[in-house]
Amino acid sequence: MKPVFKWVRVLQISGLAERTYILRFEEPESAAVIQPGQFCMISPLPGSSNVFLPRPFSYYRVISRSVIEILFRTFGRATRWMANLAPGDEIGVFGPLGNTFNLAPGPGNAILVGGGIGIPPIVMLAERLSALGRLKRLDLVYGESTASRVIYLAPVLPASVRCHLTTEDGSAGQRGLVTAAVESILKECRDPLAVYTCGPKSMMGALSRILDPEQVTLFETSCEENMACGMGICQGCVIPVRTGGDSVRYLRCCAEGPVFNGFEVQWA
Amino acid sequence: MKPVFKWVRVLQISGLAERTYILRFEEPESAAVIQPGQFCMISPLPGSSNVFLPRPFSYYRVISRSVIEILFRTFGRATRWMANLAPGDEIGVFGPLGNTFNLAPGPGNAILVGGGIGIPPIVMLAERLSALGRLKRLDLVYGESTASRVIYLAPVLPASVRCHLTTEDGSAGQRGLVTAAVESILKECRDPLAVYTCGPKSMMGALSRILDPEQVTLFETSCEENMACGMGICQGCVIPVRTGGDSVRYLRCCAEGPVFNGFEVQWA
Amino acid sequence: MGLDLTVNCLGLPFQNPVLVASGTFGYGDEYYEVMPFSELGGLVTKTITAARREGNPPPRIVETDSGMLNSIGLANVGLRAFLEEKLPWIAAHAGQARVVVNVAGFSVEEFIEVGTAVGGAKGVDALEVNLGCPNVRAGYIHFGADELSVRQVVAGILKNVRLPLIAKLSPNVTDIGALAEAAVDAGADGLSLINTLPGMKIDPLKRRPVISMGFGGLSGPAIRPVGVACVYKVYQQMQRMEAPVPIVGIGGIASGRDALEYILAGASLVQVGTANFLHPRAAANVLQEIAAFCESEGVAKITDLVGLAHER
Amino acid sequence: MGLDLTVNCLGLPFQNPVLVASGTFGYGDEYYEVMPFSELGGLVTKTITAARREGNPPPRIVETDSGMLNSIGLANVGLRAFLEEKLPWIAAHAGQARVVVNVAGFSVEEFIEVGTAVGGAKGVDALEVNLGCPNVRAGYIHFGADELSVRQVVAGILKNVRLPLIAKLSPNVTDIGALAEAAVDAGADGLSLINTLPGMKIDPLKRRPVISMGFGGLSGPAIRPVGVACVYKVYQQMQRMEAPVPIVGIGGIASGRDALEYILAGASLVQVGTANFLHPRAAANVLQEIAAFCESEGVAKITDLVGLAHER
Ligand SMILES: Cc1cc2nc3c(=O)[nH]c(=O)nc-3n(C[C@H](O)[C@H](O)[C@H](O)COP(=O)(O)OP(=O)(O)OC[C@H]3O[C@@H](n4cnc5c(N)ncnc54)[C@H](O)[C@@H]3O)c2cc1C
Ligand SMILES: Cc1cc2nc3c(=O)[nH]c(=O)nc-3n(C[C@H](O)[C@H](O)[C@H](O)COP(=O)(O)OP(=O)(O)OC[C@H]3O[C@@H](n4cnc5c(N)ncnc54)[C@H](O)[C@@H]3O)c2cc1C
Ligand SMILES: Cc1cc2nc3c(=O)[nH]c(=O)nc-3n(C[C@H](O)[C@H](O)[C@H](O)COP(=O)(O)O)c2cc1C
Ligand SMILES: Cc1cc2nc3c(=O)[nH]c(=O)nc-3n(C[C@H](O)[C@H](O)[C@H](O)COP(=O)(O)O)c2cc1C
Ligand code: FES
Ligand code: FES
Repeated sequence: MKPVFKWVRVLQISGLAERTYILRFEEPESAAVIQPGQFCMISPLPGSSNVFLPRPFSYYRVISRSVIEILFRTFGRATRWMANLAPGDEIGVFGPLGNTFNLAPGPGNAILVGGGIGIPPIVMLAERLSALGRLKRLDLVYGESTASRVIYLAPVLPASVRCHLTTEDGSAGQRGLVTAAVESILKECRDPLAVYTCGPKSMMGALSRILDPEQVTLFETSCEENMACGMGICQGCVIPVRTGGDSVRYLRCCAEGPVFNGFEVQWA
Repeated sequence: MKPVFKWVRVLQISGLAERTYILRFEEPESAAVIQPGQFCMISPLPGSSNVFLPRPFSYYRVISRSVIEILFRTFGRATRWMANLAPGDEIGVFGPLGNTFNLAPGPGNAILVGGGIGIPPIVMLAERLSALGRLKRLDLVYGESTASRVIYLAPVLPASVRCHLTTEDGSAGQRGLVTAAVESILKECRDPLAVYTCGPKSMMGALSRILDPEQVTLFETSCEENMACGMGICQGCVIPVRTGGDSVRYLRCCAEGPVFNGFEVQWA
Repeated sequence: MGLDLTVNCLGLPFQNPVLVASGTFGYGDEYYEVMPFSELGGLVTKTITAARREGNPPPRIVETDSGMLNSIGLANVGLRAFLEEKLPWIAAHAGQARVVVNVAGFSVEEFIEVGTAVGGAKGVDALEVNLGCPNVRAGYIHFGADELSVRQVVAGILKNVRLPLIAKLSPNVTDIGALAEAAVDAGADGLSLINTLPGMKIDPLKRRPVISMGFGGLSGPAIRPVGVACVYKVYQQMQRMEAPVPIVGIGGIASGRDALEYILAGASLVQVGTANFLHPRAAANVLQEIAAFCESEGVAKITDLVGLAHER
Repeated sequence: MGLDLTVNCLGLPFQNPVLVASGTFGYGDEYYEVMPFSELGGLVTKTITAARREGNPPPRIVETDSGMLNSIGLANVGLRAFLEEKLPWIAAHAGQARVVVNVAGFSVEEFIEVGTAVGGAKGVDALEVNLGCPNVRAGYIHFGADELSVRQVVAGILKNVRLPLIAKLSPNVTDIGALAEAAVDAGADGLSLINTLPGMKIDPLKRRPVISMGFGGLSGPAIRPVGVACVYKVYQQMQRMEAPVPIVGIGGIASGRDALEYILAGASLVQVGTANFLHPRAAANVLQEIAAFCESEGVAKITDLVGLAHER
């Protein structure tokens, strides 16, 4: 489907955890086709804020034939504007954009790793992989810095998903970083593995270093970079990717991504 | 009273006529001291709009010990932002600012002339002059271009005020410009007269040409100019005023005004 | 009779005065499904250099107040790939829209090489020469700040090429008028103004500039007053010249009103840049708002408005 | 120990780094009840010229996106009235704040006359020389775009005056670095950057520029990236000079973060201009936000942050 720009009304906005909100709106055209990993650009009605550029957000859930949810955390101008939206307010939504996770990793196991506000596309992916039912085992590792930020995912995750929570300070789940949790799962499953992740660059970089390409045949990372156009025009959002040997190419996060082969991305 | 900057909550906002709204907020400190002709600067909460500079608005009414009303019409960015405010929204209010109308015109008659959205300070002045009760006769001429813009003033004007409505297209009240209505009142009252006015520059300039300084001993005009600081700092808002002979000085509308001697302002 | 939005300038017919600016619409293909540039006055393609350029490391862009900074580093497919892979597609999809190819180089010779090659290719209606990209040269000073280089580039390309040549100037000079004059003297058929202003944003938490290269080019509504002032000033100067050339107004255009500011200041055509990122159909909306304004104001021909803001 | 916000520069102690910019705080008196400048690092007064100036006809100001245009025309009370009526009041109310008097002229001689007279008056801590007002001279080109005039003005005043002299530069030049160098060579003790950018807004309905003089100076957050870039660039250049001088950062500062961008780029002091119009206590808020940032980031001395955004 070609992306569509629409002014839509906010159906609901609700706080979920510290600085973390769900935004719900209706957009049947995209709802019918959205794939895990894809994102949309959200923008304010002209004049209704001082946000200038649209901002990218992964789709979190499609909860009916027409209703879409975004999960976001406040950082700066745009996300604070979003947190102050009220039902009935209009927002611009441009999507669906970007590529998607590989949904056919082959039979075997998959580990899904969501760090902080990288969790939304991971949840949609978990739903989809579980529905496809081809995997032997599906682990989801979700890491936050502290308990107050933790989003309670149980209601939205399929029962077949084995969920592991880590917090850096140990205030909820296992204490430590997601990498430790991933390592212990890796020890249990010696089968061919797919690892999918979305989160801070430092986390995804650390994962790329602990994963063994022999064991992990598919390592997909959903990347972030500042965006303007969201569809490949401005060349603003590039990610350095090693393509064969040492040569680095800049691939557009919005067009060739946001999902890249995590072994090829230059993390440093 | 020195002007105060406050963030206040909108109590009520309601449409009154075509593109014309009343904005009500609570600000006890100024409510206690506001004089007719004074104004305040209204500004958005940072980030809540793309309005940059605050905008000047005359006080329209003080409806209790703490509640103030502004009457405004939409023209551009700021007034459109204001029209979209809802009860509970915060706005910045800086006031009271500026000088006031002369409330002791001496015994005799007074004509108050409000053109279009120049009406707010005229209404407050009518209330005050009528309450002071020193005048023999008080006429208020209110002109609009067409009926759909006319604000129904009867409920807010004291009974002693003789009200004359004109519209340019004759769709309400007398057909024509306020100047014609003023001329016919001038013919009836040969006593010493005070004339107060607020409205478009062209209207106030036309009045200055039909009024006879012999007959009209006080001619006060509330002027408008683009403003930034609202209190005499930026020198942005000057009005050309003839001070003795032909020499023109630029007086700050926000500091020496907004009320100026209408015979001295250089209208052309 | 309806409103006449056509503009004849640079020796070319434009179906309407709204183009999309270089670097903000790629090669016209990515947006085509959402916003076919064939509806517009024209497409100005991303700057082409002789060799393919990977561009600068990220972050390359960041939002500022009513604007953005970019330091893309002239990433582009390079002359050969452009001519072979991009241009044929563009030409086939242009319809009545004009195809303007923006070229640059890192030496006078490269400018001439690229300009000459593009100028000889089929499907190109005009060249726009990017004299003012502030990203590439060390620090601030850019290629187009020097009258001599401007003359050499413009005259050098025109020796080999018959197409109309538009010199795109940057505002980061003491006297844009002098550079405009140099370009016109050297034979430029039109002037595009403005390119971005040099700017920087610093992240206080990281204590470092946000953009990897430090400096970036500032664009968007924030700079519109600067662009309108440049067009007004250069238009004034054109009136004093023997053979004035048309001006293309660029900088912060996001609405019909914004475009009209430029037209009234003296621009015959306008380009929509950064606003394309806010809304994929921004340029079409600008066009529609221009038409609505003309209709409500009783303007019969858009060209009647060009330069009207000057003292008469 | 608490946070140290003091800055020693220009040979003067500043209680904190936040000043208010020339032309945006009058002579300090009108706002005093609402915002006593004695809380701040200093007050820079509205530009003073030899004779009283009535200034330009209205409209003089208009809003733009994230900014405003002004063409006040250097309206001021004139040298004599300033010294007799304004300065004594300012001096009496300054407390620990520094009094910086901004001077200008329409010839090198007038600059020297005003600078000398102000420099000899009691209660003045420093002079700021306004080399870049784009409103007054015909068209774009302003006094401070010419290295020779900059040298003559700075050296001429310093021949007669012992106070620290800050040269205030405008960004409307091809190379602000060259002008900064000229000013420092001629003896300037500090550099203020930036003044406004030349801009214009046109009213499509009236088909005329909004500002009576046509052009105006663009200020506010819209130009902050340009100001930060200028400070960064000139700071870099200072590091290459034998005797670098401190920089005062100006342009679009409306929050503590904005001020920190300038400080990290290399400014020792900052000035808040247009933001004073948005909120009368804007400058005090900026100061408070700087302090809050330093506290949450564990910065002990504000001066530790100066220039930190440069490659190390
Ligand atoms: C493809 C893609 C998908 C995304 N999906 C989501 C999503 O589903 N939910 C979501 O909340 N965000 C998501 N983001 C990130 C989101 O776009 C940014 O958080 C947002 O643009 C921040 O805008 P702002 O104006 O609030 O903050 P800014 O003013 O732009 O940034 C303020 C500060 O916060 C930092 N910052 C901004 N975003 C982040 C972040 N995500 N993590 C850490 N630091 C950050 C910036 O570096 C800066 O220092 C996604 C980004 C991309 C590229
Ligand atoms: C002392 C003073 C008191 C004022 N009191 C009131 C008041 O009580 N109620 C009120 O509604 N307004 C009042 N105004 C005018 C009000 O400040 C402006 O209408 C407002 O600033 C417009 O802002 P904007 O962003 O909506 O329009 P802008 O974008 O600033 O202007 C849009 C267009 O409308 C025109 N325009 C703006 N205002 C007016 C106007 N008042 N009349 C005709 N054309 C105009 C402009 O010239 C421009 O062409 C007062 C002004 C002053 C100086
Ligand atoms: C992301 C981006 C990339 C740009 N790339 C180019 C370019 O390759 N060549 C060029 O001449 N101008 C380039 N520009 C400048 C624009 O064409 C335009 O001159 C400038 O952005 C001002 O217009 P605007 O404010 O409408 O964006 C670029 C601008 C942006 C924002
Ligand atoms: C209304 C107004 C008047 C100004 N007057 C002067 C002046 O007299 N002398 C001067 O050197 N700068 C003057 N300036 C420029 C400011 O001091 C400052 O350099 C510029 O506005 C950029 O800072 P800002 O974006 O914080 O306003 C004026 C600016 C404004 C907005
Ligand atoms: S955001 Fe423009 S190319 Fe990716
Ligand atoms: S608005 Fe600033 S002096 Fe009047």
